[in-house]
Amino acid sequence: MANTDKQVTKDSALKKQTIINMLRSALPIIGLVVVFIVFNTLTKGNMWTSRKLILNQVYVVLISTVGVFFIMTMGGLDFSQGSIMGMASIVVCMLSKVNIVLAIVGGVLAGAAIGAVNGFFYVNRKIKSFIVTICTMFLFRGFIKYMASNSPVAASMKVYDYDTLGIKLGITLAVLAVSFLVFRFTKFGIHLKAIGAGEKATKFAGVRTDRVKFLIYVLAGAITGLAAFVNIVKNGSATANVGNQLETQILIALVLGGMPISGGAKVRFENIIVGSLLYIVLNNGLIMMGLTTQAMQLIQGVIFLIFVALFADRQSLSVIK
Amino acid sequence: MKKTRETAGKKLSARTKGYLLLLLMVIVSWGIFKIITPDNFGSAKNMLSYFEASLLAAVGAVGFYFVMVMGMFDFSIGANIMLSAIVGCVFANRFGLGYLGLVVGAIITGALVGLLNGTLYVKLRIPSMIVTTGLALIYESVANYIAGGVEQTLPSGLRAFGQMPGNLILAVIAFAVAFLLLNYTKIGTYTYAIGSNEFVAKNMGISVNKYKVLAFIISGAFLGVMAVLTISYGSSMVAVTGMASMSRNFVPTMGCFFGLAFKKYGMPIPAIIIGEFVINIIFFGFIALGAPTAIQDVITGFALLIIVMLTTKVAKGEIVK
Amino acid sequence: MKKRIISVLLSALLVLGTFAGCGNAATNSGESSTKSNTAAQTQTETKTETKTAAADDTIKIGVSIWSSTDVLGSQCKMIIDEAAKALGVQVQYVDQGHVSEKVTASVEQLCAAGCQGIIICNSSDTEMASAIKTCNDNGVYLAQFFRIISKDNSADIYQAAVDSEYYVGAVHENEPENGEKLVNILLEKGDRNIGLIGWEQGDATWLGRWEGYKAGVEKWNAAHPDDQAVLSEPQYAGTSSEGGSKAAEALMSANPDLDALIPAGGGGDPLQGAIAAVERAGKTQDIDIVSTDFLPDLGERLANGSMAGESGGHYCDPLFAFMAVYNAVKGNYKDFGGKFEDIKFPYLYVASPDDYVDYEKYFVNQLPYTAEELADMAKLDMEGLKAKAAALSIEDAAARSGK
Amino acid sequence: MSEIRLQVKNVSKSFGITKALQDVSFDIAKGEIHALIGENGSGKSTLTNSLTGIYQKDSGQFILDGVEVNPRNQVEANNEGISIIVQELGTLDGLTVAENIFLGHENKFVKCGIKNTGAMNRKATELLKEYGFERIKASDMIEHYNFEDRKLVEIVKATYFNPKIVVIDETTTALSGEGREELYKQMKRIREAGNTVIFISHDLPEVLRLSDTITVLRDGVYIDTVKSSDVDEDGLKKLMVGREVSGEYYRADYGERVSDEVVMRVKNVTVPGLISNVSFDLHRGEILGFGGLSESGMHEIGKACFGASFDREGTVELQDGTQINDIPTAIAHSIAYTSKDRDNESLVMNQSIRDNICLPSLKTLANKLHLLRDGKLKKFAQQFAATMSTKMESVDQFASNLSGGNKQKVVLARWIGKDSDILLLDSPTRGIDVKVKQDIYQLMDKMRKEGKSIVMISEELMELIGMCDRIIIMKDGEINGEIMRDKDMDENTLIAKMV
Repeated sequence: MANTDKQVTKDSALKKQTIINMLRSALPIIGLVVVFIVFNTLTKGNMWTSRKLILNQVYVVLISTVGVFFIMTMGGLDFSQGSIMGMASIVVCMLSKVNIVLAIVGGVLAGAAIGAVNGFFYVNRKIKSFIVTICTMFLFRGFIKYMASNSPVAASMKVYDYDTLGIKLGITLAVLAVSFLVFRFTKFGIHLKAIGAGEKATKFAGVRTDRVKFLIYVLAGAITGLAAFVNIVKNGSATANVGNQLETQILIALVLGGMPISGGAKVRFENIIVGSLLYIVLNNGLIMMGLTTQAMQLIQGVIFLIFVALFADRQSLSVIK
Repeated sequence: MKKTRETAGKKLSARTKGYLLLLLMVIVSWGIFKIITPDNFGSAKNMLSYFEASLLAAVGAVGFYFVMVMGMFDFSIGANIMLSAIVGCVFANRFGLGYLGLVVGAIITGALVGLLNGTLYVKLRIPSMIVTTGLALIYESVANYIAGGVEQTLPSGLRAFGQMPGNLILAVIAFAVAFLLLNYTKIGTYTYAIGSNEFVAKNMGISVNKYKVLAFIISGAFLGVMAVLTISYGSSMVAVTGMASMSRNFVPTMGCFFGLAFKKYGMPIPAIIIGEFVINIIFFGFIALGAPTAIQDVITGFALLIIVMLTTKVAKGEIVK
Repeated sequence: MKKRIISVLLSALLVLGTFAGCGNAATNSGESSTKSNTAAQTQTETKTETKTAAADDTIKIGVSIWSSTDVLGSQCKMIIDEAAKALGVQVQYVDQGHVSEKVTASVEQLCAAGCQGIIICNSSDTEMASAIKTCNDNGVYLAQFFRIISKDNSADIYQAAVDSEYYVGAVHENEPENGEKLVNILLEKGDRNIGLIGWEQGDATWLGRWEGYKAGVEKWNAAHPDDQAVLSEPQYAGTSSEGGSKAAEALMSANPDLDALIPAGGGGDPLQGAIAAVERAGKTQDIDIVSTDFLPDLGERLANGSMAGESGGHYCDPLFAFMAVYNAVKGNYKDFGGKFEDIKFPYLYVASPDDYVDYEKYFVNQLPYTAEELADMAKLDMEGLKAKAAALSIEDAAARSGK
Repeated sequence: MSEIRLQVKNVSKSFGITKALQDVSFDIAKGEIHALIGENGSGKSTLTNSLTGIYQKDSGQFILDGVEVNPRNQVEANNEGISIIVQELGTLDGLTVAENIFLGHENKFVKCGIKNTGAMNRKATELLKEYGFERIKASDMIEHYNFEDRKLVEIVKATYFNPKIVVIDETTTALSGEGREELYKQMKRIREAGNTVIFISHDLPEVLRLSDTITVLRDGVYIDTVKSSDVDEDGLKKLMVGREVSGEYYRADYGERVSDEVVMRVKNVTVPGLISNVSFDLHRGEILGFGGLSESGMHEIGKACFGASFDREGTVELQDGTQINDIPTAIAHSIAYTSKDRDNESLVMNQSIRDNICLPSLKTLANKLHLLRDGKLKKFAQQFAATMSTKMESVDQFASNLSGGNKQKVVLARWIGKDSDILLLDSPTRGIDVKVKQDIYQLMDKMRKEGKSIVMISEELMELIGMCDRIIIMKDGEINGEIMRDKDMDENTLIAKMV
């Protein structure tokens, strides 16, 4: 009866909703533009002139958001991102002393490995994804602290040579381009959305849902592993709390970008870009305004809630948890 | 009807089985460390202090359980504890209301935070996970404004709840209340009903939203009690910002996982209490071994994952998100 | 479908637009910041030429700190704000929680916010490499507080700092020495079983102190082979009081004849918790506690013996970094290329109630420097500043406020 | 005519496009068992659900003993003296038996906020004893009992406060002989007490045996109310189907030879607890029907052949010898399956019609580089949605916005698009109005002629008789007979094998 109930409301308001949905999908972008303009006027163009500095902060978040975006598209969650970033960073640092390429590969593999752990417990043991990832988050954070107990894990000085716009931007754009292509123009994307919208039916339509789910977690780990390289290139070492709370940043970024938390058909690839940019712009803007920490955080929270309230897609959720 | 008689027979022992399982866990975790480091671990006196330490989180977890059972989540636990503790402390100190101010202040604050979480979640119809993330930001900064960047210290005269028997009394009262609510009021029944199937519950004339908000309020109040215990135990509380309060989320959440895992044995609250106890036994055990703290995190996270894994049975074709 | 593509394009455009922007910004670095920041402008165009003095009210100095809201952090904020007020310059704080990526980001954020100078408390040397780079690119002066780039462990970064036109220097305590002093206080008191409570794994300051504790104990053991002292594995308490409490309890239960505790730091809360735990266990008399964070009720604690000694007063440390950067921006201090200004900051030690009375008088109830003194301090040259820092002590404060 | 208990006055209810009830009016007397019959989708459940507050009717009135009642949920209905035992599970996990029985009525046990669990359990135990269900313990968690016993608990829940009207909605099919007798006993008891039972069932003999009065609905329209003493099954059938079984509706031909070519060979397939040791062959161009009571396990056959059921034993083998053990293989070898549970297992509800149709065909739609073009997908979807003449605004619309019939059309469109040769159709016309039914029947006939093979699983005997070359009757998870297509076959022969 759930569906039929929904159906009644839906059908009556179908017309209106299609319009609302169109609007909603555009809202984040409008939001971004507005916020950007607002801050520029408030800071007398400061923000635009120092865009390079601002963008320098976006790469890591932007890259690692891609993986979580895939996970959330199929209705899962991942809170272990921060720890994945941490472990991968440590691996990158260690291997960077041997060879940079090896370091990159190592980071990616480390990330993928943790992703696989998540995937295993989630898919094979049927434990809720957020329970699994909260546990692994704690677990691997422990490892990180252990590794960095006596001193931060330093990378070889060579890595700084890679701290160039070209490389960071290159990697970011590459990741974005590839994932966009794959998500938008291959069956992969449609499968993910379908799983998010109705896993059982998707299974009955011949999609190997379990395999997909597992692989996505691995993929997300791998992507974050790559982001770890970009992170290390900039920071040169992994401390005990490297990547701390990355997961929250990602979550906030995606939600700001208009990502429906339950995933499904309504997700848009631009959620990633818009969200990450919005998040960074917001942070910098508030700092430029010269606010105190408390005030900044207060405003952040309020803006966040407002955005969510505006974008949240409530139709496709029969029950909101 | 032979089948049912069997099932009935099996279930008779369910509760006892649950207790046995928990007892086993205690004994095993105790035994292992007792064998390895007999001299400085696991004397009756030690065990008591381990248990005391576990009370804090247990109280919070017991309250949070109401929210978790309904399938919702709360990321503002840490922020709530922080805020409640500080308000309580301010009441007790600045306004010189003594114990009354401390306890009442903290609990009221906690409940209000819960109310805010619940109402926003229900009214905005946004997933609780998201709402609470946004609100956590706000609570942190509010707490900071109240504390004014100075640590709130509880004078030694007001620390009765930090040690035997005060903490035990308060905790036991809390547990009793939770037990009462869960087993001897409509609230408990409806909590499970909503957790089991919201639509059927609606049809039974349960005003789902009302009880969801109520669950958040209850959870909040219990976190308030936890705040009292926490600040009495540690004697001071600082209002951190930047989502740092999130680090307080994990331990109570762990307890809840225990509760959920043992729900089917019909004894969640004891499971939470003993679960937190076991976690602490392991923690102190490792210190007795002189193992670095980091490794303890690893073990705890891992142990938890295993326990959850063992207690969730893999139902074929079941959809888990 | 159509609108979807459009929106994708839209956002893509937006990104590319900005990227393109920074693309050319990259070619002549700092171009971005010049518009915003007249002071840095001349610098960036012709790097060697010393900059024209900037008017005080246009000066904006950024503070990248682990947290401007916890105990130590807010004290630092207090004194910096005081100085800023005295000199009439703006200050901008960014909390980075000692998370590497946030630390480096904070420098960028502050540059973007148009600061001409930045003082930073980083978490690991390597972050400074990126920080220095950013500052060079944007012509922003940079100084560390509570921290110094280790000359031997990270030589290349140290070199980068030396070469930088904009890296002013570092204000720092001699943490090993501090650690050693504290341990000695305990050893003198006859404590032999010392429990150690750290706050954050791998934190530079903590590592420094830890080194000191170990050194102290080793020296003692070398000197007294018949009367050995042991230092426990550190327990990490985070920065919360209950963390401290738990760690202390754990140490006590793990080692029944523990007779001393060192809650190394973490903003005061772990210390609070540790003391509470000791009181609970009723071991106030048996267990001596030393630490590097001051307590509101230290006086009575020293009296009742629950505290054996304290080192502190270091919340003034950022003040000197601030002064150095301020003068750099003003153009009073010049030619940092090939130099590394190393400002040593002394710890204040309080081991008796009487010491504390003065400390409370000059460091708790009031700030050690008055507005005028701060203004004067700003006029000192680098050597003068160093001297001033080195001179800071309870007596010094007493003397000054005496006159 | 004894005095009136309930008057149904011009009740209408529609779900989006489909009119589930159109202006239905009839009376129900006191102290009778009043059967409500009609094919699936005829509106029986919709009517009773509106009466008991599970749905809200759009218009019309229910007048109970002269007073209009308009409950907004079951509890309110109970207070009015109306209760229902629903088709699907109506008990909630995580609660004890007692809590389930008194859910929504706790107040009578609550004193100053405290719920007296002891008293509640005692009362529940009393009731259970009274009903003769001693083996069910009031204080047990409901999860610990099987479907059967949980139904019994529902009976107690629905009848203990002897309501004026008890609705029993297709509960019998779910129950074994013993449970069924139990239910009959209760129904009679209620009648004796001068109250009324509204009884919904597909099992016509059962209906005739038990009920005093029978009301027939068809496609949401009231047809007639008859005394069960005055009718026989054929009479009821006619009323239900509403027309002589005619060529235009089902397929016309008889005595056509089905080729001997076997396209799918099913050998000793067993799914624990559902079906045991089922074997059959499916021939080219054949429509093979499966009939039986809904719990007979026949619905699992489709899943089993599609590789969708868990721990299945035995083999499903195609002509070329491929074994079907998982869904992707099945689809790859052009097997199609439409589930009885359309909204969960066939359609991705919150997904566009386009994606729903394209989902299995993506591989073929992609180009050499495995890239997909929206235009291509859209064209594909539109094409096959059109061939099924699906009523919709555009293929970008969500499937959840469609009526039952059109949903089914989308599902079929998907498989036609995949050009499947073997179709496993589980209740293909469930809850679909006559017009669409006819389209589907014709489509099946067309496919059959094209040499495609169809397995049709249905609870509606008429359509089985009308469409199939061969009907296999399931009973208690086993094959209980096979009947060849024959002009003068009537459902009694089938029913005989079913019950």
